[in-house]
Amino acid sequence: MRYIRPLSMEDAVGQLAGSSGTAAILAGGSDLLVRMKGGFIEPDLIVDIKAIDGLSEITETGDGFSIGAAVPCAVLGESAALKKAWPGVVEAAKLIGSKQVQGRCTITGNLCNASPAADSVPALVAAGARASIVGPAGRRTIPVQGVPTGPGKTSLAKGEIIEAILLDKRAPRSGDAYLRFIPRTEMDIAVVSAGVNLTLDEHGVVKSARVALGAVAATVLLVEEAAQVLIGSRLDEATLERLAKVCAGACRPIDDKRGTVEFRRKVAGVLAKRAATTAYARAGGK
Amino acid sequence: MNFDPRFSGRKFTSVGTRPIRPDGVDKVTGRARYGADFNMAGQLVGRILRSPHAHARIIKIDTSKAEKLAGVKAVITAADLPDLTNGDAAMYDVLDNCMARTKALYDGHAVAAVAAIDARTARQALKLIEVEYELLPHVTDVDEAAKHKAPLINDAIFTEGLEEKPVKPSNVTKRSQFGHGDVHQGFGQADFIVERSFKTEQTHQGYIEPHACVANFSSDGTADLWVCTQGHFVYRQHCAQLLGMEASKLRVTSSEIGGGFGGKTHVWAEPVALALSRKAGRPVKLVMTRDEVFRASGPTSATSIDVKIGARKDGTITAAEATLRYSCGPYAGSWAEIGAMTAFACYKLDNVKTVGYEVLVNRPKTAAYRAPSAPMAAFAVESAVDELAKMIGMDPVDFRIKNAAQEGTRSSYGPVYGPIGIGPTLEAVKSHPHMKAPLGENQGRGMACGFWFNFGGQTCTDLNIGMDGSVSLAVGTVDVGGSRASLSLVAAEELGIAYEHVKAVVADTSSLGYNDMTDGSRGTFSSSMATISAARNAIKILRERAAQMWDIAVDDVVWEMGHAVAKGEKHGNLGKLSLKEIAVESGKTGGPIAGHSELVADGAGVSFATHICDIEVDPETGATRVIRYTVVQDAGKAVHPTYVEGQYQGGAAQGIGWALNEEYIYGKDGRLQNPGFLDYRIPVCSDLPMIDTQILEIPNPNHPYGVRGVGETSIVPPLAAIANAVSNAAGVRMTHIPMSPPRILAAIEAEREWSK
Amino acid sequence: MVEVTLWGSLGALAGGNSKVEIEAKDIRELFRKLAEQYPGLEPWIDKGIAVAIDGTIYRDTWSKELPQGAEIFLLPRLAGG
Amino acid sequence: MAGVAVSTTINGDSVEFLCQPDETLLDVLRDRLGLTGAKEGCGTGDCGACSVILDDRLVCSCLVLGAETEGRRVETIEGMAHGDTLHPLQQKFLEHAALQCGICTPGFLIAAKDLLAKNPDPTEEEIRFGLAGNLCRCTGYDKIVRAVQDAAIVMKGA
Repeated sequence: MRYIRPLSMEDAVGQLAGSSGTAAILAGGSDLLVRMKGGFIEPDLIVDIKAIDGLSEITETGDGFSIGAAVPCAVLGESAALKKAWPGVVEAAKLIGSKQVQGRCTITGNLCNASPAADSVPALVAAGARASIVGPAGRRTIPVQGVPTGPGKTSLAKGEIIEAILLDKRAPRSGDAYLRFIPRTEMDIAVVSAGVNLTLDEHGVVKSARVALGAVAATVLLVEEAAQVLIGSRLDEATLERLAKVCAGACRPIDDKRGTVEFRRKVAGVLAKRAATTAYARAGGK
Repeated sequence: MNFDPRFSGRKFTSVGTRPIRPDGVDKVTGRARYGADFNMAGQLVGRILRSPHAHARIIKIDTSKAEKLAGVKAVITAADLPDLTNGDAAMYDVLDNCMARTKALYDGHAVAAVAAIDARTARQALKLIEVEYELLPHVTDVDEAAKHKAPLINDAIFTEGLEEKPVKPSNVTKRSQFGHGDVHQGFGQADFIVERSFKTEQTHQGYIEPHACVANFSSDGTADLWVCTQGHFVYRQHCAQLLGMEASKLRVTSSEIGGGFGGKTHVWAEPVALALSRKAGRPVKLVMTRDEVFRASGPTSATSIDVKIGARKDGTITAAEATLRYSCGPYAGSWAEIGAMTAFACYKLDNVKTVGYEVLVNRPKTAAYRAPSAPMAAFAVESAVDELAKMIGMDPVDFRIKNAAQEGTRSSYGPVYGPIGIGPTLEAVKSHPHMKAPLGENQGRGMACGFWFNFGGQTCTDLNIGMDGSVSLAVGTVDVGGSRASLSLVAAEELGIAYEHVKAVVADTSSLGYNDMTDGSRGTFSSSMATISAARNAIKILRERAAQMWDIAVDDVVWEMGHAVAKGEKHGNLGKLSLKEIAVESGKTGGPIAGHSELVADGAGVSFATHICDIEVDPETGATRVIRYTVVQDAGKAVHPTYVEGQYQGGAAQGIGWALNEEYIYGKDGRLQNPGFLDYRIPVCSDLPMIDTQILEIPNPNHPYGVRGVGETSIVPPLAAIANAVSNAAGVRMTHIPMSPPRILAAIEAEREWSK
Repeated sequence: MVEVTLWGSLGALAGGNSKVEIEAKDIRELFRKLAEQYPGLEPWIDKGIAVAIDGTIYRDTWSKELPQGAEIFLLPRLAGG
Repeated sequence: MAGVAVSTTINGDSVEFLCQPDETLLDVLRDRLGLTGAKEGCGTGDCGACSVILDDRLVCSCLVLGAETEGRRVETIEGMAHGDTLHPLQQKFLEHAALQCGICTPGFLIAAKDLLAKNPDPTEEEIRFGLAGNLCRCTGYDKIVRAVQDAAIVMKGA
């Protein structure tokens, strides 16, 4: 087993691409070290990407935000500009783990861990976030929902590293929100979750919408039909009820130690309703 | 025994104050040494291989590859431990649980162990051990296991306690029955009857410190064991017996203990560590992982309980009956028996009958968990009591007050009560501001009572007075939550000196006589009795020395407020001699001054508590929030009130976790699905409100200071109190613990469907 | 002569009697005579039985005297947490 | 497997150690450096008993590799008191009996120190959520929260 800390993306990609055996990327380590402890993974190479230039920064550009792959979630909460533009994404990121984990975990890691219950992913999917990927074949950018392909599986090729998560510049009258259900007040994995991202027109009518659900299928679900329910509405009671129904219907959940099929369906609808209400208010809707 | 343990009604100087504990600074600076904080030169790392199967015959274990791995110093299986097949059945079970002999009986059951130079090598070695299993059908549910067709876990077990010896073996190991009167007749007199069935899931004590020990077996046949335990003397006896050695050759030192709550009253890996050390000829450190703690230490029982209670219109209970099925893991236990004894202990009943069934299941061996078995029985009974009160149209507190047991009542488990605290706790609750506080939307209030026996038992202490007048107190009951402070207060009180001059330590097994474990809420009760006795013995010597110093008759010397005082007119000019003044001269007046005590602390007074809680339920998700919580409990006499409050609060918090979220979840494959703190959800700081406490002091007549045990009772009422609150908030009776959000939401939805 | 009450399960082993009369002055003698008169009880006594005398529970004190007219109750020995 | 040589600062002192690439900071502290104040309650970041501060961020040392601490600053419970003067939090934990068994105490103290450094005047709710990553099974948290509240008052006055 080797531990390396490359200083450049090129070096990191080269080391990963050239490695034999199992290689693991280490940023926050809050998933990797747990899997190592449990004996689920015994990497031959650990590539610590935190020393790579620029990966530990949030940059605001004319197009929006670029969140480096090694930025701990706690730092997202400390960025006033990001919090103002994408409060739903930030609140989702801030829900991952404890204060202790917040200082380490990253949204990129959360995405690449490919858990159907990952907290930040529904919010990122709802936000239309993209992943900037660097690999032996160069750089490519894909929507974040293209990264996880199933529990614990991603579309990343050997040698590929996500360098940053990209969020668009915010259109006026936009708001997003994320809610999850956990049995305790902290420290749990989402039993079911919902992210909603809305933009309103001048009259407070929903112009565009994205609704994503977590922990109700093998990957996070982007529910197009739910977005259609919201578009053109002012989120009246009937719309919200329809939203809940559509979301409950879109779920393909399982029974497990965290919840039942019936519970997840029902609560997915409730959370979508509540998240939509918050997002609407954040967008300035009344 | 000259010692008079009767309550004397004295006025206290030290007892009842709240000084800082003697082990405090070490614990806030990280210097205190717990089970895993001790190391020895040349120490090896021990690791245990565990069965992934719920029930399997062990056909063959091949350890040869592991033994050949460089760095492996010892590999053991059950073959390296004594065969107790034809010996003491109870000890056979203890050993079989430490290392499976013929069958793996649960997911996590130990089958082999290694000692190696480091953790990595030990882990690799475990992978090289080949175990051939023959899989057997398993059963993990208590009700399923009790059925006739269930897979048999031990075909040599025939139900005990039946009138006729059964012809077929069964997973039901024992039937026990308690009660008096005629319940059939009693129900005939009832105007209202509530009859319900309840279930509770298995929970774990959840101590934050995993089991840890360092074993050092010497080639001369002696051994040392450093271990986190609630009872090092008991561990010594068990380990010595299981390894075939004399108890006095094994010295056990109890480390600081990072929580036990009953879970550290049984040996788990310690005999294995000793056996590894013996085989390797080097010290072995064995620390369980959290996963191992959940899978292979001792959680509490899962239960299934039927309750029937009847009452007249005026609110008098006429009959009460319960059938209680408790899982005990794969080995016989007495858990349902305790449940059956405690179930109706709070009430004055003319007609009562409880029947308990112990049920084997393919889960880890059940161990004690804080007032073991009582919380589940209380959940069922107190839920039914609440429902009955509602049916009659009486306030739940008034209904309980009307039926509460009192001095002279025949308890449901048999004996007649002396002075007890159930009535006073209920009266205190009735007048508590919490009961009158307004409730918000979707909020409900619940209350419930609880009972626990409390134990005494074998106890031994040494009290040594140094030549500077300071006092060392050596006790043999492990300090799990501040008892060294309490016992120092007691020594100071009895001697009449300041708390600061007493230092209490927990002595190892070679330095003090045998002590029972710190269990059954006995630590402070028993050791304070022994400390008082030891102090009185020391005072006798102090008086003799003072008499010598004054050259008068010892009968003329009395002990008052930390001083020897000469009584009688002819000694009028002698003044007083302080403990320190006598101690300084002790070298010349006969040598060291000490008081010793060995006794059986009998007469532990029973304990009662009543809890109130407010819960908010989200009707759309089943989420719960604990809004307010109040504990009222009788302490007899609170020696160190802050630590008494701590026991009340801690027990309540554990009960809240049990009531709402904690449970062992098994898959169809018989494997534990949630062996970690992520999905075994104990309450976190943000889950709880402040937990208010009210200490009542109804003196125990059988203790010089009136002390009763306080540690356990606080976990008994919460399950029921919360169930009553949730039921009031959600408008539907909850009968399955934990009341996790999916269960609450399902109950609410079912109620909505039903009322359509 | 003292009257001793047995708990439910124990009564079955003492010929179905829930109360038995025993001539005993202390706990030790009580156990000895119980075992003599009701051999079915012996294994239970060996495993450990507690004796409640007028409501106070004794576990290990053989020498404890049984006062005339006292209420004597046998109980199982318990585990605690 | 080659060992990794690491130079780091622990409680203000320069420390050098050799560790395995997969060895956690917690194991390094406990097994190599003899700093056993941080405890392993779970090894998976769920209990907080191993909390330390790494470059001003509260972390679980079981979720940090020893190798990662190269050139960084680690603060552990062993560095919390100044000589024989306890930190106000330590003093208040003693006065309020905010510990029973004490196994979680080092983690709580470190987490509370980090909390008060970032928020000197927290509400009860902020304290409760701020300490949610630290499990205590003995106290029900009541006295812990009160000790932190009291320490915050003392520290503001200082």
